[in-house]
Order: sequence, then structure tokens, then C-alpha cells
Amino acid sequence: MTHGLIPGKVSQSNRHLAPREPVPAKAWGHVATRFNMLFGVLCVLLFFVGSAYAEVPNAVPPKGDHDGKHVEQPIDFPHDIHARDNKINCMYCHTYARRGLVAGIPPTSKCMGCHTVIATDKPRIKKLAEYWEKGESPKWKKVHDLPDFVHFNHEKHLNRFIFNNEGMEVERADEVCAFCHGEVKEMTVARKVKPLTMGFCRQCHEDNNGPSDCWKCHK
Amino acid sequence: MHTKDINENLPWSQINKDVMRSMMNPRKAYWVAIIVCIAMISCAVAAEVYQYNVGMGPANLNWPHMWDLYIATFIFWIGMSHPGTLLSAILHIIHADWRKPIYRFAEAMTTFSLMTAGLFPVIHIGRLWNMYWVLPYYSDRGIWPNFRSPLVWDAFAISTYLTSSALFLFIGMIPDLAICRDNTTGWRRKLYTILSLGWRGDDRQWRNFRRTYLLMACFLIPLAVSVHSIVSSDFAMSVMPGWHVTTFPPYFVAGALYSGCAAIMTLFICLRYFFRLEDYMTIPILVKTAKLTFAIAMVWTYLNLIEFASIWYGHNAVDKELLIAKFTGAYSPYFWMMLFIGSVVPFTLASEKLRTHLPTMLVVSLVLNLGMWLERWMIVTPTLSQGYHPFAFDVMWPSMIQWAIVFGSFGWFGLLFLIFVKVFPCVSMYEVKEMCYHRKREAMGVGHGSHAAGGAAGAVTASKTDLEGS
Amino acid sequence: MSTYKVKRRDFLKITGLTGASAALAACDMPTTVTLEEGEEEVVSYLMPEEYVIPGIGVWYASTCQQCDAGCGIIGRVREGRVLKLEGNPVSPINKGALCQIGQAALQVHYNPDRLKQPKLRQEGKLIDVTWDDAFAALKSSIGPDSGLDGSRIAWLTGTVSGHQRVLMDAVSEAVGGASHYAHETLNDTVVDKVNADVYGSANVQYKIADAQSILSFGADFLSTWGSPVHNSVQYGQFRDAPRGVLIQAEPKMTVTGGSADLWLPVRPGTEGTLAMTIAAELVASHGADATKLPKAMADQLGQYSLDSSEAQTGVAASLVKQAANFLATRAPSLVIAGGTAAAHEHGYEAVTAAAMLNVLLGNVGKTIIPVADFPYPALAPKKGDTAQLAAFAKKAKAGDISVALIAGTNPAYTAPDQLDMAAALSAVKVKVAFTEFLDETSSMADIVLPLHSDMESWGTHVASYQVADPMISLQQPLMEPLYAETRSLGDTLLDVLKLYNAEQYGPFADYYAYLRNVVSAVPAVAKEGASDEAYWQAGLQQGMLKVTAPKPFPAAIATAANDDASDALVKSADTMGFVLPVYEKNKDYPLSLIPAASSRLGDGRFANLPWLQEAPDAITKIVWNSWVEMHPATALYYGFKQGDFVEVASAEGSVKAQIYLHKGINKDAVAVPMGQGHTEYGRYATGRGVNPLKMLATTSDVQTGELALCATRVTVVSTGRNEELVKMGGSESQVGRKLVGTITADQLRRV
Amino acid sequence: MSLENILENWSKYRKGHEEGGYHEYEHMWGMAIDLDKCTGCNACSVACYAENNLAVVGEEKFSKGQGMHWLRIERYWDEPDLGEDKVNEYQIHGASFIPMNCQHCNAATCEPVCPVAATYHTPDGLNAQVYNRCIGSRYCSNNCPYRLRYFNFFSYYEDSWPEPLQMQLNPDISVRDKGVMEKCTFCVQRIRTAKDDAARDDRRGPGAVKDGDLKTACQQSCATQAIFFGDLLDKDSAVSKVWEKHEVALGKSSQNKSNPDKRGYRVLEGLNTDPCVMFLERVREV
Repeated sequence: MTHGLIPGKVSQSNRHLAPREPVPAKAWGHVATRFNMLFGVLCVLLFFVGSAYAEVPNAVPPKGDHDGKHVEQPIDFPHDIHARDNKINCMYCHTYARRGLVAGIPPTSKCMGCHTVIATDKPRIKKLAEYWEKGESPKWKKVHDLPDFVHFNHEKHLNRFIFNNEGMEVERADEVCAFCHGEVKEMTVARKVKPLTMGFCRQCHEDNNGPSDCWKCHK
Repeated sequence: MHTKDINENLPWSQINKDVMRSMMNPRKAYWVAIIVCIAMISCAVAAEVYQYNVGMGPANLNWPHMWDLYIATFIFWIGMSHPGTLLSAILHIIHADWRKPIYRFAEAMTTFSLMTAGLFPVIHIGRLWNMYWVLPYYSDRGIWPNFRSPLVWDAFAISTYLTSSALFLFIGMIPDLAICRDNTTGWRRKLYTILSLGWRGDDRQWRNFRRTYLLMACFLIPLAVSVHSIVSSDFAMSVMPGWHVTTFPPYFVAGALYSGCAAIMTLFICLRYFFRLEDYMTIPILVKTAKLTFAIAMVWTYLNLIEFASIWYGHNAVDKELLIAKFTGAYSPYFWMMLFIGSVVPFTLASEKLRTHLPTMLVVSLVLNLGMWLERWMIVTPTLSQGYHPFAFDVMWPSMIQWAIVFGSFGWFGLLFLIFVKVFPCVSMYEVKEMCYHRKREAMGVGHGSHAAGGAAGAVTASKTDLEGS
Repeated sequence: MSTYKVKRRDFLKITGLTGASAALAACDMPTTVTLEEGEEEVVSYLMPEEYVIPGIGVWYASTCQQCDAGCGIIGRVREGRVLKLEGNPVSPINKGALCQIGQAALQVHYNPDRLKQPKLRQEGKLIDVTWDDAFAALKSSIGPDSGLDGSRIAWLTGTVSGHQRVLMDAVSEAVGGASHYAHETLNDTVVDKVNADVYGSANVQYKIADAQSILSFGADFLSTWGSPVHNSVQYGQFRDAPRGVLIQAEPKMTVTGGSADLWLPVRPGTEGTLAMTIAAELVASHGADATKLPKAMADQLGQYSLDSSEAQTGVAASLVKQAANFLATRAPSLVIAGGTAAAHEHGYEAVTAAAMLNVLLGNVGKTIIPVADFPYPALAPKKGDTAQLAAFAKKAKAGDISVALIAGTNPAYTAPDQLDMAAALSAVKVKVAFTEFLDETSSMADIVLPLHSDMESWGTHVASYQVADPMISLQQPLMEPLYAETRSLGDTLLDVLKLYNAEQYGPFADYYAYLRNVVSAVPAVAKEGASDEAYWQAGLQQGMLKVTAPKPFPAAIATAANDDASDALVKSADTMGFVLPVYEKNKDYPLSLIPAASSRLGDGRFANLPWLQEAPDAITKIVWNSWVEMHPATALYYGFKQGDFVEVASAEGSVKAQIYLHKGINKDAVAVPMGQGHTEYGRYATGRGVNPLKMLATTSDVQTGELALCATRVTVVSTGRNEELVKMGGSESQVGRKLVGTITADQLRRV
Repeated sequence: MSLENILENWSKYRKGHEEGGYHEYEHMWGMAIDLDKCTGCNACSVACYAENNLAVVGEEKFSKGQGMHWLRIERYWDEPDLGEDKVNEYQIHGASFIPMNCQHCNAATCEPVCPVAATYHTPDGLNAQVYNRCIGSRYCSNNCPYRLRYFNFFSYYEDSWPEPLQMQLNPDISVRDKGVMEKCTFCVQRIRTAKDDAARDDRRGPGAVKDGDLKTACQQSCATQAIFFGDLLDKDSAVSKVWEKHEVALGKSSQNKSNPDKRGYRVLEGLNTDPCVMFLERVREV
């Protein structure tokens, strides 16, 4: 049997775990109407517990967690050094994200843009340089994968949550990316920490009044 | 030959003995039958496994023939399930007590044919590993089945009908199970002890038992009728010529009872012969069943004529062309065969000579079943082969894959039934006793009293003493 | 659809590396679905252009190479793969449309049976070798030190134009006078000659859109004749109000016939008679001026009456009357002839007779415009035909050819057995095949050089049918080559030339460089003051280079033909002592065979494209196979039923196929479509159906010597087998349900 | 996400039809095909194969009627409307061609019968088929009077695109697996791309996509311009002009024409399926 179009194969989200971000009050009534009361209760608790850091305006982050495995990459790219320590915006490298369907892996030329001068002595950079000499780009492995019948559009989501979002600064893009990709800036090689199941998506679309037309994502 | 439904002087111990005997020590023939059934099933399984791996293509399904034998046979088995209810529930309520010796296996038939029917939707679905999406369950995807779709109604109707008829069968068996419990040893005793739910046969139990039984019966009748009406709406709800017919619900129900009664006659004769139950499944009862079948056959014929007439005098040219195609087109031989079997053959049931001749009845009942199966096929396929759009006219013949699975379904039914008759009493002992009791009182000129509880109580106590005696 | 106008073409070169892997990763196969992290690779570019965004298609302009109509195409490129071809909106030829064959060019490129490796014949077998070895072999056979007399070398190609032709000629010259034979089964040799004789120019523009009534003799101008897409575009306008009326006279219904208002089932070979009858009718009943005609013909008109023609042509007199009436009353009219009308022993006369109708109706210069030859003769198409193939065969058999360079043609398949190509080719010592596939011909070759597909190579082309001001169509690669061991024809020709003339051709690294350089050769007037670079970029964006011609361009001849074409006409009419054949019955072979040009498979070169194999034939709706078309009455006479397997036998050979019955064919004709019956052409074509060309008699047109395709008589014998045809759809009738609504034109006019 | 909202949506769509359309439609994509211009050349069909990853099934499966052709050109020999009771000896008026693709009915008969709601009506008036939701009961196809739905009887992809043919597959469209129903989508991927482009220059919501922003694959390839495609809600779009000119309106089961030169009609519209594809009658001089 082939797994072609079988959502059943999608690993189910364990969405009863406590979400990281607090749920703002306005979301409460919205959520309670939903069937899943357990989840509702959790939200209320969390709301009272509250939490430390500010949240993305006009957005209810998706809920759910996933324990992704470590993926061997040709080069162990340190997201933490770039995004956390050096405060480089996600979209500086993943520049296609705001222009098209896929975020895309930055072209090797982009890496070399900096790394012809910066940290050229580091082993990983050396490795990168080798690729560059050979005129190849590293064969990166996909970490966040969706079934082929799902057509996710980065551009639209970034517009909704960042560029067309009142009171949201582009500097904080990473918080929006974290909705689906987790706190990548805390990782070296990216790990999949969100379920990215249909339930995960629909939940968020409900909370943020996203489209509910099947043919938006499935074609 | 005796004219009475049953010899009321039959000693109750005899009844127990006979019925018990039918359950014990299977003979060689039984094991052969079992093996045959298993062989049939394995054909189907092989075919299904292949179909599962390759797709629906090998079944010769095509554009526009998206449905074929699977659905036809599905309806056939659903139909088979009806007379059980008819006998046990309807006849029960109208106090037709000749049903008593034969309703038990009829009910069993109901349950098992439903279990067989239930397989076909699964088999015919293109991606059966997703079959469960038809059921309304909460998923985090937040999508639900389409409650407007007759197929979803089917899912509900059939599952309800299956559970309730199984329940009905079981409840009706409790007193007999108690008798079995008291007369067996080893695993059987253990089994019956559990199943008979501590039946002691005291008055309170009897009273509750009666009520429950009656309640179930009343509940089951509308259910049975609605089930096949809903199945018929798979077609009646569509727009296709030959399917979009208002008379379909009654037509389907009639057809269902028809095929079912025929099946009952078949099993009746087999059981009577193999288990030597001549004293219980008597010729007069067979005759009554035959008369019933004949009546239903006429209703069915009538409904057919109505359909033809309403199409012929209606203004829908497309429907008319389809009807003509049915009579003259590629499938016409089978259509004529169905009409002949369905409307002409039953007249053999009208002749006293023939309907008392068991071999003939066996053949006739089998033929009637074939006819009813053809009917279902002739409902499904011709419409698909000639719908609204001429470019999609086509003639298609089912492949071996389909035949194998249809064939195997009979094996599956047979297997379940064979197991049943050896594990459970296929004749209701306590009801037969009741029957004898009443007949005797009638013979003695004692009118019906409040017979139910008293009679039953008597029956049980009597049976108890008998058992002690033996 | 986001269409990015592209400035430069380097990006493919850079990202091409990831192209293949990208393709494999990005292709949406259900089996590639995986949610395990790290199962799939992601596309990552090395150094992409600004406008390249993963997931968004970029459109590049090029030129369709499936036939010589030269339609402009744009191809959608994503992640280094070309995904979809569409018509180029700015192309004056196809105005953004594209036919099914053009669409299927993708499957030529991605075809699983494409040659990946050069082959050399060793001990009678073709062995895979590297390109260098193969080229070395080529060098040793035609190189400077091969010591071969150049005249013993011959090109055998299809229709070639543009700089491929220039380089071929250069090679011929370099090796010392090699001869060049071009072969196309479906050609217009006869029509061109008639046009030259009657209108004074072989190049004629048919202004279909401007006509109010069109009479076409056998020319399936909507799908297989002339420039089909261009004609179809015009046909669309032709049907706009005021609605033109189309009359089609042909023995077997073609796509064009299917759309005709009036379809005349003319008996094969009597098209000329029909034309003359209509001329006579025009003169008799509609006061047309017979003196416009050359005397030789005018005198003959008397012989043609409606009744005599009915007996001859099998077309009911009433229909002929109606046709003449339409032509007379719906001016301007247009008469086209070609295809099956020209494919007879007296095809030339038939086409001339049709042309005379244009003269009689005064269409010349209005709807039919003779234009000058292409201003740059070196680039002009060298049109192929079967006469040249015959010449080649003759010379080869005489042993006068020791090296044959074969490109873009497949004579071993298309040539009638009578020509005995097998013998001819085996008489050639070294056969070099420049090809993308191993077909009947290239599998006989000694050196097989695998070419880039049209999606991978550069090129320039000149359409065989001039639709507007002359232009050079540009063909540019839409993606990186799939295979390392293939080369483009242009590059190979350059390499050969470098062997002979290093200082002239040495400077050009590759064919691209050569073409880029050519631009500067285009006279400044054509560039309208633009710089070379700008001119080139514009060319790339539009897929064509405008080359304004010496003025006045078309006008010159048109007027001439208009005023007094007489001298030209008289010449033509008299030189041939105008005779039209009489249809005589043949006892042993009662039926005429029509090897029908297929709108899907052409002359067979597209039979290896699955899309086209599965695309139903327009008229019969049959797929994947060959069939025999026959009129029900004929079938009744011989006792055949739909689906019968019959043997169609001529004196020269026979084929077996299933019968399809319809009333769209003359009763004295049977039609067998071309295209199937390949013995060697990849998995989709090999061993499928039959090839009617093999059984043709080598009768040829008297005037031009071109093979007469429809001149073969056959008999049909049952084989006793009957099966259901593999066709799309059930009922052939609408059984009274309104699916295709039809109204009469007078209803339309009554407002 | 809840049961209510789904039921409510359905009721809207249903109610919508009687009221002449779901009242919150953003677009109502529709088509008009001029049969007088259609030459039956089949370019549109092949274009559809190329654009929508249609499987080539091969002769044997095709002969069984298991082929996939979302857009099929039908050819009929008779012309009932021409009042030709007399049988002609020859096919003197040519053949009758009609391209049939999914009619995207507003009261689609296929939608209510799908047990899992895999086929439904989108807010832009499309009759959607969600492959990954389909369980293959094939009821929709049985209930489609036009028979325009095609079923994956096999895992066609296994042998339809031998290496490297699969490189041509369009990544915007899923390749369908066995057991799934499929049909013409009006090139929804192009519609979505056009929407995205519209959003880029701040056109959103109803009427965001303007006429001419997109062409379907079939329309694009049609040389005679026989196919019009566009938004029926946009009164200025070419397609709605054609509908208007020929007096065909949505939400009716029969059109009453002011006079016969209004050539518009919809196939089998008497069944009240309310198709979004309109045809212009073929004209013949007789």
C-alpha cells in the first residue's frame, strides 16, 4: 500500500500538552466554544498562570509540540550563533520566505557573502568553502516536511503576521517563525518541534480567522 | 403426511433431546461443509488482497461503471436480513405461532447476512484504509462526514440494525441457553453459563423477558423497514435515470422480504434434512412459508409493473430509453431472467403438490434467490451503462476478481451459520414447548387464557421435571 | 501566472547543477511523501539570479521545433526544470496558441527512450561509446584527412532552415561539394510549383480571416497542412460575424472537414474535375468572366457540367451548385488546394485548376497574396519532399554515396517499400545519424550522435510559411542538458567546421557564441537603431529577430499578379497542355488508399510521445492504434462490420487493421492513418499499429515528380476477426439530447 | 472547525443556489465555449494533460474505459437540432465537436452524495475535489449526469512517468494515487497564483482577480479562441459579456431567449444542475 494521500499517516499532534505562549483573554471565549474542553481548560489555567515575555500582536499562536529527531546535515549550521548571538533576522538568509511559497535554503553565495572574511578558520566554514570551490551547494536535508498534497505558502503567512500586522516589527520576525518552527534560535541544526499536522494548522486558522477552504492548501 | 403444524403430544424431554442432539457431535458432512466454506472465503480473501494492492482496476470497474457487483451483492445481503425480523418480530406480534420452530435460524440468518453485507462497502471503497472517515468522530482536523450523503445514512442504519438484531437474537435465546447450560459439560457449559445470564426461569424473569422481547420486536420492525428504505435511497436520492425512482423504498423492502423468505425455505429444508428435525420443521410450516413467499412475490411483481408503467407513461425520455435498453440491450437476458424468476417461478409455490415436495422446493427457493440477486445487479448496472450523457454509454462485464469476492461472501455467510447451528440451538425449545402446550389446550377445548406467562412458566417447570427424569 | 521578462540567460548555467536533483526532490510523486525529517533533500542554489524564486515559474521564449511552422513558444521553468510550454503571445504566427503536438514537445525532451550515449557500429552491433570516440569516428570519415571525395558525402535531412542550414551548407562546401537531400513525407512541393507558376511566387499568404467563403481542396489547413496554428487563429476570426462559410472538398474527412459547413466527399483524384465544374458553374450561373482564365482552360470549361461531374467526382450536383453559389455570393472568397488534392498523378493540374478559381473569383491580391522569397536565401528553409529522397536512393544504390549524414528524417520508416531504402542505405558505407532517438533509420546507422533536445539547444529558424514581415525565430535552451554525452546539432556542425576552417570558426566557443555573433551581421536597418546587445536581448525576450526586408516587400508581386497575371497563367496552363484525369475503376484494386496525415502523430515522428498516443484522433476518437476508415455503404457491400480486422492490400504490400465506419469518407476510398507501425522507435511507438506508407505505389505527380501519396489502389479482405475498437466514448449519436446545439445560419441572420 | 460551522456552510451553499449563488462568493469562475469555433483539434486536452499531471494509462487500460481525460472532445455524427430526419448519404455538414470538462455546477449533484465531503463548493464558485480526503466511494461519478469525473483505478503514477518523464510533473498539483476521484479544477493552481499576485498589489477579497489575470491551460492553447474563462460576478469580464449577450443566466433550469440568434445554452441544464460552463451553438449553412 502506498502512503500517497493518506492524512492518517500524519503523526497525530499531542495537542493536550501545555502550549508555551499564554493565551490572551479575547481568545478565551472563542476557544471555549470548541469541542475539546480539556484544551479549553488548559488555556484558562495558562491564562491565569500568565508568562514573562511579550507576544505577537493580533495573533493566537498554534498549539502543539513534537519531539523531532536530530537530522544529520552536511554542515552543522549553528542557528543559535546566527539568530540568537548575532541577532540576524531569519529572513536575511531565508529570503524567499516573504516572496514565495517556500522559505528556501539560502544560496551558498549568501553564506560566502560573509564567510569569505568572517570566521574563515572554523572547520565548518572551511567545509563550506570547499563546496564553494567545487561550485556545488551542500545537499541539505529537509527538516520541516509536509506531504506533497499540502501547499503551504510562506509569503501569505508572513504578510498576515508581520508585514500587514499592526504593531508588529520586522525585527521580531523570529517569534512568528517560531509559531511553526519552534525556537530555532536556540538550536544549532534545526529540529522539528511542532507537529505540523492538519489539526495543528486548522487550530491556528480557526483562532486567527484563517481561510477554511480546503482548496487553499490542498490542490 | 400430517396436516398439523406440529405434533402437540411431543414430550418436552423429546424436544430438548432432539434439539440438543442437533447441536452435538458434528458428522463428517459438517466438517466437509466447513472446509468448503473456508475454501470459498479464501478465494475472496485472495482477490481482495490483490485488489487492495493494485486498485479497483482489476475488478473491471471503469468509467462510467463505477459500481457493480459489490454494491449489488451488498443490497442482496441486506435484503436477506429482513425475513428474520419479519418472522420473529412481526409474526410474533400478530401471534402467528407457526413461526416458533423456525424463527431462531431465521434470526441468525438476519444477523449473519448483515455481517456479510457490512463487508461490501469496505471492499468496494477505493481507499478502504480510510473507511473510518465515514463515521462521525471528533478529530483534530475538525472535519466531519457529509451528513447529506445516503452512504453515511447507510453506515448508521446498518450498524444500528446489526446491533439490535444481534441483541434480539441473543435475548430470544436466553431460556434455551439456560437449558443447554443444564444439559452440557465442559467448555459448552462454561459458555452457556455466561451467556444465559443466570436464568432461573422464575416468574419475574419471565415477565421481564417477555416485555423486553416484545419491546425489541416493536423496535425492530420500523428499523428493518427503514434500513432497506435507506439503502434504496442510495439510488433514489441520485439523479440518474432508473435510480431516481420514488417507488424504490417499498420495492427494495419487498424484494428484501422476497429473497429472505426464499433463503429461509432453503435453510428450512437443509436443516430439516440434515438434523432430522422433521418433527419441528414440518411440511405444513413449510407450506405456510411458501404461501407467505408467494404473496410477497406478487407484491414485488406489482411494484415492478408500477415502475415500468410510471416510466412508460411519464415524460422522461431518458428514463424511457433506459427501460427499453433494459428490455433489449446488452443486459436484457439477465433482465428477462430476473423477471421470469421473480414473477413466474413463484407460481410453483401456489401448487399444493409442488410446495409439499421438498426437493422441488429446495430448487425453487435457490432459483428465487438467484433471481433476487439478478434483480439487484439489474438495478445497479444498466443505469450506469446508459445514463444521461451518450458519450459515456458503455457495456461492462465484471471480472473474476468481483466474482471471486461475491462467491466468497456466500462462504463467509455459510461458515457463520454452520458455526451457529452447532453452538446454539437452531430451534427455539421453549417456544416449541409453548406451541405444543397451546395446541394441546386448544385440542382439549380449553380456550386461550392469559397464556403467555402461565404457559411459559408451565413450560419451564415441566422441562425442569423432565430433565430431572432423564 | 507570474511571467518574468528575462534579461539574461546565465542563470540556468549556474543553477543547472541543482536542476536534476531539484527535479527529483520536487516532483510530486505520492511515493515521495514523507514526514520523517531528513528523508528528502531540499533545493539550494549556488548563486541564483535575483528573479529566481523557488516555487515560482519563470517563462522563457523560444521556438517550437515539432514542425516547420515555427510557432513561438514560452516555457515555464521552475527549479531548473521546464514544466509547461505555451504559445508565445507576441509571435505573429501562433498569437499565443499552441497545438497538441507543440505541447508534447516536452515529452520529446523528457522521453525515457532518448539516446543518452553515442553509439558506434562494431561487428554489426551498435556499441555505446563516449562522445569523443564517436566524434573521432565522424572525423575519420568526413574529416580533412579522411581523403574522401566530398561529392561522395550527402546530407539527408528533413526540412532545415536558419543557421543550422547555413552550417550544413558550410560543411558540405568544406568537405568539397557534398549534396543535400531533404525529405518530408508531408510536403507542398506540388502546391509551391503551382503557386510559382500561377501567382509568380512559391510563397503565398492565405488570408483566411479576410475571406467570407473558403473552398479548400484536400488541404487540412486547421491541423496538418501549411501553418496549422496560424490558420486556426485566422479561422477563429473567420467565424466571427459576418460569419464566413467553409467548404471542404476531400475524399476523407479531416479536422478541417469536420468543421466545414459544406463537406464535399470528392472521389480521390477527381478534385481537378470538381474545381473545373465549379468554374464552369460560376461562369454559367454567376456571370464570372471566363476570359480571366488562360485560353487553354477557358476552352475546356464547356466539357464540365454538373451531371457529368457528379458521375466523375461522386459529389451530388446540388452540393456543387450550392458551393459555387457560396463562392459567388460571399466575396471575398478564397480557394485553397493541397494535401490529398495534390497527391495524385495529376495533382499539379488539380491544384492549378483550384488556383484558377482564385483568378476567376478575383481573389489574387485580396485573400491570396504572393510574397517574395525570404530576404536571406541562405537562411530560408530547404524544404524536403520525397522526390529528393528518391534521388538520394537512386544515387546511393548506384554506389555514389559513401557517407550519409542523416538528421531530422526517418526515411527507413516513411519511404515506400518500392523505393527500397534498406538497400539504398546499406549501399552507403558510413551512415552518420544526428538524432535524439533510435528510430528505424538511425538504428541502421554506423555512427549515432545523440543530440540535445529542442529544450536544450540554441537555434534559429525561418518558418516555411511566411505569415507576415520576414523574421528569424530564435530557439533558446529552456533548461540544462539532461545528459552529459549529448550535443546540440549546431555545436557538432561547428566542431566539424573547425576541423576544416579553424581561423574562421575557431573563435566561436560554441553555437551560442556563433549565433550571438551573427546578430551583428544583421543589417542596421533591421535593428531600427538598437545596439547589437539590445537587439539580441529583445530577440531573446520575444523569441524572434525582426529582419525588415528590402521594401516594398510583399506588395511587389501581389500587384503584378493582380493586374495581369495572364502571362504567368498562360505559361502554366499551356506548358502542360492542361489535362485532367478521368477516374477509371480498377477490377483487382477497387478502392483508393488514402494514407491520412495524422493530426496527432504527423508522418510518424510523434508516435513516441505518450500524450499524443493517448490523445484520441479527432474524427474517429481512436487511440494508441491504427485503423481503416470506410464508408458504411462500402462496408455493407463487402460485408464488413465495425471492428472487423481487415487486410488492406495494394499491389506493393498490405496492412492489417480494424475497420471504423463513418460517412465522412468517399465510398470509393479507404483511409489508413500515418504514424503507427514503427519497428524501432522506443517503448511507446514500437510494434503498435501499421504503416500505410510502406504499401504505396511509387506513382508520382507528372509535373513535379513528387510521390503521389493518394494514387495507390487497394483491395480489402476480411480476416474474420472482430474486436471492439480502442476508442474514447460510447454513443456516436446524441440520441436526441441537446449536447452539441446546432442552428442554421439563416436563423442566426434573422434578427 | 466545529460541527455547526460545517453544517452552516453547507446550508449556505444550498440556500445560495436558489438565491442565484452563495451570497458571499468572492468570484464565480465560469466558462463559455463557442462550438462554432471549436475545430476539435484536441490541443486543449493535451494542454490539460501537461498542466494537471494527468496520467497516461496506455492502450489496455484505455480500452477498458479507465483512461483519464479531464477535458475530452466529444464527436457526434448526428445533428438533431438541424431537423434532419432524412439520413444523408454523406456527412455533408461535417462532424459535431464539443469539449466537455467539469461543468462546475452551482447545484452540483456530485457534492451532496460524497460521504466524506471531499467534493464541495468553494467560495469562488469552484466545484472542488480534495484528493487527500477522497475515500473512493465513486458515488459522485455515478451521480454526475455528464460523467466528467475520473477515478484512479490503479496507482497510475507507478508506470505513467518513467524516468525522466516525471521531471515534467507540475509541483503545484498533487499526483493522484489509486482509489481517488479526480476531475477538471478550472486550473485552480493558476487561480490561486493569480490571487497571490493580486494580493501582492493589494487587491484582496471579492473581485480581487481581474479579468485576464489568468488563463486556464485549455483556454490558453485554443487557437480559435473558442474558450472564454473568467469571473461571472465581474460584469465587465469577457466571459460574463458572452453570457449576457447570448442571454444565459445562472440559477435557471431553462433560458428563455428573445430570439434564436442567442446561441447560448448549457448542457442538460433541465436537470437544474446550474452549470458554470455555457456553450454557444454551432452554426451551419444548410
